Formats: sequence, structure tokens, C-alpha cells
Amino acid sequence: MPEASPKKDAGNGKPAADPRYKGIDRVLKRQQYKQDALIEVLTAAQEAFGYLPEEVMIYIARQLKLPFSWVYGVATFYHFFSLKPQGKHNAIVCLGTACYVGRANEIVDAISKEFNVDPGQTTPDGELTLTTTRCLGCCGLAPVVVFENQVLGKESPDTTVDKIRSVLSGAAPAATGATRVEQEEPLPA
Amino acid sequence: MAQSELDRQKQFRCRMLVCASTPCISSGALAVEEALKKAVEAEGLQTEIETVATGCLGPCSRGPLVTVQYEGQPDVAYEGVTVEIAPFLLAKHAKGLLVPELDNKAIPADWPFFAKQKKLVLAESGTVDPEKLESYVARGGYSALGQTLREMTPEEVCNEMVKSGLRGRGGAGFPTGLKWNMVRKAPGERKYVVANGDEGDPGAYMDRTLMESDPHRVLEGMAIAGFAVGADQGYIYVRGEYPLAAKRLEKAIRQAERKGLLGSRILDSNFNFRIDIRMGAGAFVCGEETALMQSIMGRRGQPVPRPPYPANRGLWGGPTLINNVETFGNITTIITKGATFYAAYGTEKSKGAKIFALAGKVNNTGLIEVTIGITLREIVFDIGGGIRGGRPFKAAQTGGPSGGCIPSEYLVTPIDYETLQRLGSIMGSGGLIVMDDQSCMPDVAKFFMEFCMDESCGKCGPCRGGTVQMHRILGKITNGSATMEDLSKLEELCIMVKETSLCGLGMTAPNPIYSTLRYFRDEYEAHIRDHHCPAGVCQFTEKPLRIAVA
Amino acid sequence: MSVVTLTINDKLVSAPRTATLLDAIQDQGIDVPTLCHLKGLSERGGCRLCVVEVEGSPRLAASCVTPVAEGMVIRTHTEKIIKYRRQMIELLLAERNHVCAVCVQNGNCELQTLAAKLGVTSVRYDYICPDLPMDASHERFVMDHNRCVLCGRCNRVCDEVEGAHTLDMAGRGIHSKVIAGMNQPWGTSRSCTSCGKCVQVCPTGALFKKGSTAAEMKKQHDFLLWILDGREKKIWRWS
Amino acid sequence: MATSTSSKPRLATVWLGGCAGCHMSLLDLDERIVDVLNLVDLVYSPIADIKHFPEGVDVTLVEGSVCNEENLHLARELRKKSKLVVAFGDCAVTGNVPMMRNRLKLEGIISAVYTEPFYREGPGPVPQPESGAIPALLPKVVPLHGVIPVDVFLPGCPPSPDRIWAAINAILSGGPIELPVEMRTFG
Repeated sequence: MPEASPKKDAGNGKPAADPRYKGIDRVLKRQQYKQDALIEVLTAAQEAFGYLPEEVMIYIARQLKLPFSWVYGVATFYHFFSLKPQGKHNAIVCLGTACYVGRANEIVDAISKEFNVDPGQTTPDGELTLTTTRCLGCCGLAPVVVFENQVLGKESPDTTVDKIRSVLSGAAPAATGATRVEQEEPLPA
Repeated sequence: MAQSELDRQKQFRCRMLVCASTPCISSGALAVEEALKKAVEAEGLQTEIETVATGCLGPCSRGPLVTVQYEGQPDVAYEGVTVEIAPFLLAKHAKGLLVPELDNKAIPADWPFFAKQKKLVLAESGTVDPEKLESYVARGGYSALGQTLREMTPEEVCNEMVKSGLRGRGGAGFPTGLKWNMVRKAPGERKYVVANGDEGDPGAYMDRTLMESDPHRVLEGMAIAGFAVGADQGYIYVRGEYPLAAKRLEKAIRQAERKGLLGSRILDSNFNFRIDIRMGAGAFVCGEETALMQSIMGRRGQPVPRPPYPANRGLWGGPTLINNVETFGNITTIITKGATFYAAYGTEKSKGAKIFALAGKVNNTGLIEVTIGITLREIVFDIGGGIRGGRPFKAAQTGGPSGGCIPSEYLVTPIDYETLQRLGSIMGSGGLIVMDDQSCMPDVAKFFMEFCMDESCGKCGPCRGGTVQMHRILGKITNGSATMEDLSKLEELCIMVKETSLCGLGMTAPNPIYSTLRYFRDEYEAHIRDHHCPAGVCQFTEKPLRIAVA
Repeated sequence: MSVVTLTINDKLVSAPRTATLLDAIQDQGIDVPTLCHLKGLSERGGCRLCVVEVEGSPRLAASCVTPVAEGMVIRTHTEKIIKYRRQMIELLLAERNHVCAVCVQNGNCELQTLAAKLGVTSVRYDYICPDLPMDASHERFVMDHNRCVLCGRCNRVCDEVEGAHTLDMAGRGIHSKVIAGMNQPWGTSRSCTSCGKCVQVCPTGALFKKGSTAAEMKKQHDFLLWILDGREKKIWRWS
Repeated sequence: MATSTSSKPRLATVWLGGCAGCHMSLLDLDERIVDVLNLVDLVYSPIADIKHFPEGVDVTLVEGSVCNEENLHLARELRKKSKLVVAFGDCAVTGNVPMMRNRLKLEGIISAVYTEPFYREGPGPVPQPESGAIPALLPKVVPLHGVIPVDVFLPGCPPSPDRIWAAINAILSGGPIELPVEMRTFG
């Protein structure tokens, strides 16, 4: 819950020189401040900040001239947007049908137990966020886990926990056949 | 342009096609490509051998896949290529050496996985470079668009679609030609074309593969649709989980615009058509067309009641044509080869071929395209190579959370829209998950219901509350605390939610329960009465709180 | 005004072409239960209580959002529909904490009345009993999420009539929730004009005036048509 | 009363997790209570000192929701021994006020009542269910039909004497128990 301070309604909420606002401004400009670009703008904000801090949503609402509750409503409707900071590392376990049939939920339980973190939550030290997702479209490799932006296929509870543990303990990620998933390139302005 | 690209390709004696779609990439395809390139350079064969990152080849579980096209030799596809053995490909094909390590990696040409398929939409996906317009054009790309603009009227295009018998590939199977005609005839100043790439069904990834493997085909199909219905703006709505698809589409759009294949005055005609990408942000319900339009307009993706239908009043009040990405993938084939050619495939009421994502407990998983009307047996046992570990086939789940399970007695039924519906499932977007005797049906139903519960938008009461209650009851059945009364409550809820929900999500959410109850009722009863899970999945940790009727 | 004829419960009736099915049904004095519908606000079609059977259609139609059409044959109270409506009310009662006995709206609540009318004497489904907060930060009103049925009337009146759009819906599915501003305490929202329209249109005890105790809150929404007629038809003029 | 051998219907009333308001309302029938007692044999009730729930009861009115092991036990027993079970009042019908604890964690509820500073002047140390001093709480409070089949629902908090009168009359006359709309509202 945001605190009960009316002052956040005032001002435009943009710190004078936070470079992370640049990405948002670029999308705003490219979309010509059209209100229907809200999701695109929120996506840019999520990328820049890793989550959607309240003041960023207020900034976006003001720029697009949308009511606050509208922006908040959209931001909470879509699962991609997070209103809480994410952990330094993110383990995403696919719970699509093929992975489920391959007992991916046991992987979730194992991570959950090993690192004491519930799905959708971040460890108190901010190291690891455990998320589940519905099908990454890699069903041929089920069960699938995405960790450190690598798609890991044909996982088991033990192998996944081992990999996460080795990364969290500072060791280099275990060499697997996996390669980095290509990241979306920033679109030109 | 097509000619120059063909000439350029001819310079090479050999092309090495590395499948670079997401599953193969996660199996290490990019490293293999790199290794191949290095090996070619080391041998100084850059001018003779070309390495190309292509779209999807199909058998995803066997990746990384590499196809070698060598002048004067039949094409050979290799599975499970690693960085270590990649250079051997060169040794074998360029130098003619015997490489025993490769022999068991070569996929035989008559492998049923390929032989039983009919690739219409995915025809080029394993050979074109998705990031190069030239590669697509060399294969005859954009000739269909040119042909329409030069030789056809919008009405003729729509009628060609009617004649082809193509039906929407998003799930419901609405006749495409009919829809196009509706939008064409709808009055409105600005019309829109939307490609629905919000493929949310868990276990389905044909749209992603198509967008990643052959993006230009989708764009061309959309442009033809735009011409046919009189729209000048298209949106392609890509699921948020698919960054690679979005990246390749974005690149493809820019390439096409630069060459005058999209944008203003396309191919020097009077036709203008722009395509913009809209990214989804994680909401299954946005696959529903009215919700999808809300999302494109930047709002909460909640469905709105129909009528008015999008064909009359869609985006910003304008008539809007919404088709699935795969539907758009069929358009160019129909235009270039003719509606009659296309209609020759398939069954009486369902024409053409359909892409399925074959997954689950079969030996060969991956993406397949088969003519509609093929039997489940052929898919599972011929293409899929049978059940893993030789276990018995129990059921195939089609249509994802909106679909149902088909038991073994229907293995011989030809698959088309109508039969699937009659069996209590749907074609859906084409996810096909095979289950063996170790899959527990109430547990599977619970899985899908949990999905629907999480994805319910919350607007209408029956879906919002109904999915939660159905999930609870299934939870009780699988933990041992249900009574037979719960089973009848569950059935009642299924029917009510199906009949009264606002949109397709709610209307189809009960399908997985409904169909498993229909074929595997004894399994539900064994759970409730005997606390016995035939598949050995469920742990019965609770007891019913309520005592049975005296 | 052009008119269509249709059959409602075996009776041939006529209705303006622009009417919804619900208009036509209510014109006949037939009582179809509604919850998210409120005359004067845009239609949401969300509660689904007003579904009717349309002959020849495989689907039930929510009458509030279905336009009338020539020759339509409608049934409003078949056994099946009545059963569905009961189930829907049960689902609503189960999904939040509707404790009528201690509710400000006891005795004047639309949900409570509907339940009794439809013969819902018990809820067969598990009560979900979510842990939901109450927001009493507003100087005049209270928002109690425990009583909310997510009909969205408050959102619509705030947007369409008051023009403030302070309230909107956040989250999705069973976790949907009416919010003020950035999900901030209602009293801290600067866009809220404290007009109280949302409170008056709320069908249950989810929005109420501060200081009211059990069974004390009564609501009226006559003002809606008063304001809208005045605005659109310019009926009220003083000069 | 309990030993009567007359052929009058045998009535029981039971008090589970509730405030006894429904029983108060029953007593509020005023002079009609005499009529009722003329029509039935009252064989078990919190207002009569009978230790065990008897066999062969025709009608049982059950007030209150099922909150603890004892409630659960009694509910199951009365169901076995009664022909017709009436959920008597909102707590039995809907869970009502007792159910409001379901949103809280079970641990801590008892200690909150007995020892937390706010209530410190209350009863004293926390009694342990294991000691048998108090019955163990169920994880969740449930309405009566959550644990046994219920034949008649008589809502109201409490049901007004008129409602009770109408219901009892209908039950005793053996007719269908269909209360008018205004008599079947919750709350």
C-alpha cells in the first residue's frame, strides 16, 4: 500500500536527472503521447526500472493525461508488470501443459523449499525471485526453466536447484548447452 | 530482387541451415552456428559454403538441428548437433570423409515425422532466413501481394478465400472468407486488420514459430487482407513471452517498408498499408478478440459483450478484421497456388493443413503440419513415434485450457473442427499433448482450471467465481476430501459457467473437466470413493468434512 | 421511431429499434434480476443475472447488452435460467465476506434482496473468506471490499457522470478490486470530489456513509436520471 | 419431557457456535411457545438440562456454525439421530459472524483472546486443547451444511419469531417448507 500522503498527486514525480526516464520518454515521443500506447510505455518503464515504482506510474499518467486509477488498473491487469522490485536473479519455471505433465511443479516446490521463497516472491535478501509462467513455447524440451535469461530444457528439481545454488553462491553458471536468449533490441526512436 | 538473391545463393555449393527458433536456440543452436562458421572460415570455404540461421524445422526435442544442402546431393538433416561435432559436417559433406559420429545423427529422409506431414504454411520455414527479406523473396515471397494488387479486386480476393474453404486457425474455425467479406462490406471510414499472435494456450507455439521462422509470410498475408477489406492499418499483437518473434517481425516490417512492400503506395499501386506491432503483457484473455482490441487500445484486457462484432465496430469504432497469425500464414499459398489447389487438402468442411504442437509423452515432440482429417493415431504413433517408454496411450489433450481430452477409442477418428467438437474438445490453436497411463485426469483438469482461474479477467461473475469454485472442488477430489455430492456440484457449475459467461474464456473453461468427466468418470469416482489414484499422481492427505446423506 | 416486434414469454410485444432486450422485458413489467445494470450508466454486461433464452441461438443472451431484433423469441424465466441465476448469486455470496447481519446495508441491499427473491437459502460452495481491508480514510465515506460484488457501478458513475475517474478496477479475476487513484487511501486522492455518487449507486454495503451502523444505510439513485436528463435533454432550465 | 411416550413429534434444539440469539428469538414466540410445546415433545435443548442427544428425534433446530471439534461431533451425531435437520439462523446457514475468523490464521486466535494485552484482564492463561479444557478449533469455521446434510434452511440473524413460527408450523403440518420472500433474507 502506498502511504497516505497527498503530496504524490502534486508535481510530475520525475526526479531532475534520473537517466532511467529516458527510455520512457523515448517511447512516449515515438508513440506521440497517444493514450492507447499506455501498455508500450509501461513496458518501457518496467524494462528501465525492473518494476513499476509508484512515482513512475504517476509520471506516465501525467504524460499521457490519464487518470491515476486507469494507469494503476492497467498495470495490475497484466502479469508482466510488477509493482515490487524483483530479485537480482530470476528463476522462471514454466508451468505449461507439457511441463506440468513433466512434473514441473516439483521443480517449483524444490526451489521454493531450498531457497525459502514462495512462487511470485523474492527472497528477503533480494537475491532470488521465483516466478512461474504459462508456457514459454518450448514444450519439446519440457520441463523448462528460465534462469539468468537462459532457457534450460529437460530440467529436474535437483539440476535446477544446483544451478541456482551455484550462481547464488557466486560461482559461474554451470556450463550447459544453453545459450543466452536474444534480448529484445531497443527499438529506434 | 528475387533473381539477384537466387544468383547469390547459386555461388555456394553448399548451404548449412541451422534451425534458430527458440527451442533449438535453448539447446545451443547459436553456438553450433558459430562453430560451423568458424570451421568454414578455417577451411577457407567462405565463398563456397554458406551458413544460414533459419526458422523452425519441427522436431524440437531433437535440436539443435542442422540441414545440409549440398549441390548434387539430397538434403540431409542432422539432429542433436553439438559444437564438438559441428565441424564433422564439413568434413563429411565438403571433403567426403567418412564420419561415423554423424551417421546416427542423420535423420533418414523417409522418417515418418517428416513423411506424414503436409507443409503448406511452414513450407519455407526451415529454409528461409527469417531475418532477410531477400531470402523470402527468392522463394517467391511477396509475389502473391503483387498478384493481388495488379490482377485482383478486393471482392475477388475475398471470394478466393471463400472458395478455398479456409477457416480461422485461432480455434473456433469461423470461415475466413465470410469474415473478410463482412469487414469488406461493413461501412466505416477507417478499417483495421489485426493479426492475433497472443498465443496463450499452454502447450501451443505454432504462432510463435511462424512469426519467428517466416515473419514476412504473416506480413504479406496481412497486407493482402488489408487490400481485400479496405484497411490501411494493421496491428500484429505478439504475446509478451515472445521477444524473439517481436524482434524478427519488427525487422521484417522495416525491411518490407524500405522496399516498398509495406507502407504507402505499395508496389507503386494506390494501396497503403502500415503494420505496427503491439506487445501483449501477460494476459491469456487477450487472445479473445474483444479483449485483444481493448489491449491494443491500451486498456485493461477485459472482453466487451458482442454484438457489436469487431467486423462492424472494432478498434476505435472502425470495422476490424481479426485473424490468427496462422490464418494469415495460409493466405499467400491460396493466392499463388489458387483456391482449388488449397481446397484439395483437408476434409469436406475443413480445408487445408493445420499446424499442431505435439508434446507430452510421445517420442518425437515438436511442431508438425498435417492435412486436416488425419487421424490421431497417425499423429501419435507415426509422426510422434509412439508413446515414450512403450507405455499405453491414455488420452490426447487438444485445444489447451479451452479444449478437452480424447481417449484411445477415438484414435481412428479423423481430426477436424466438427469431430473434435463432437468429442467434447476443440481444435483450438493446435496444442496437442499426449498423455500416458501416468497422467491423472482429475489432476490434469485441475491444472487447466487453475490456469483459467488465474487468467479470468474478473469482469463477469460466473467465470470469476465459477473457476475458483471448480478449482476448489477439483482440489478436494485430488486430496481426498471430496464427496460424490461435490462431483455433481462440479458438473452443475461446468454447465452454468459454460452457458452464462461473457466471453470465450469462461464459455470454454469447463471443457477440460467436462471432457475428462465424460471419458474418465470412473477415475474421478475412484478418487472420491476409494481414495485411489489410478495414475499414482494424487496424494490423499485429507478426509471429507461432510458426512454423506443418511 | 421505428419499432420491432418480438415475442417475450409467448407474448407478442413491440419495442423501439434502439432498445435493449432488457428495456423491452422491463416494459412488460417482467422482473428480471440485474446487478451491474443501472439506468443512466453505460452497460457492463458483467453480472450475467439478466441472461435470457433466445430461440434459435445456442447461447444465452445477457439482456442488458443485447439489442432487440425483429422476430426474436425470448424466454426470461425458464427453469434452467432460474437455476443459473441462483448459482450466480451463490458464487457472489461465496467469493467475499457478505455478513449481512453486521452490514450497514442490511435490509436495503440489492444482493440480499436478489438472493431472497431467487430463493437462495444457502450457499453450497465453499466460502472463500478472503482477507480484505476496509478503507475508512475518506472523511465522509467508507469503502469495504468485503461487501463488493465488482459490478463496477461506482467506476462508471465516477467516470461517466461525475467525470473524475477517481475509481477504477485493479487486478484481475478473483483478485479484482476497486481502487481510488494509485491504489492509495481514498481520502488522499485529489481527484475525488467527495460527491458521493459512487456510494449512492453501490448495490451493497461496499460503499457507505461514515457513521452509519448496521442496517442504517439506504441508497437512492434517482439523481442519476435527474442529472443526465438535465444535461442531455436540457430539461431543467432556470434563467 | 424427554421421557414422554406420547406420539407427538420429538423436537430437539441444538446450540453450536453462535450467540444464542436464535434461541432467544425462539423464546420470543411469547405465548405461541406454549402452542409449540403442546404440539411437540422437546427432547433436547440448551434450555433443558439433558446430557446426551437422544435417539429418534423428528426435528432438530440447529443454531450456530461449526467451529470446533465438539460442534463437529455433535452435528454428526444429531444428523444420525434426527429425521429432519433445520439450519436455524444465519450462523448455521451461512457461517455468519463466527466465520469472520476464517480470514485469520488459526494459530494465535486463542492466545489473542486469552492473553494479548488488550484482553489481559480476561479469562487468564491459554487453555490447551490437549488438556481437554476446551475443544480444538477447526481450521475453518463452516456452516452446518458444510459438515452434514441439512433439510431446511431458516435464515435470519436471528430469524424473527414470526419466521420461526411460520417454519415450525409448516414443518409440523408436514407441508412443503416454502417461506415467503421477505422471510428468507439473510441477516
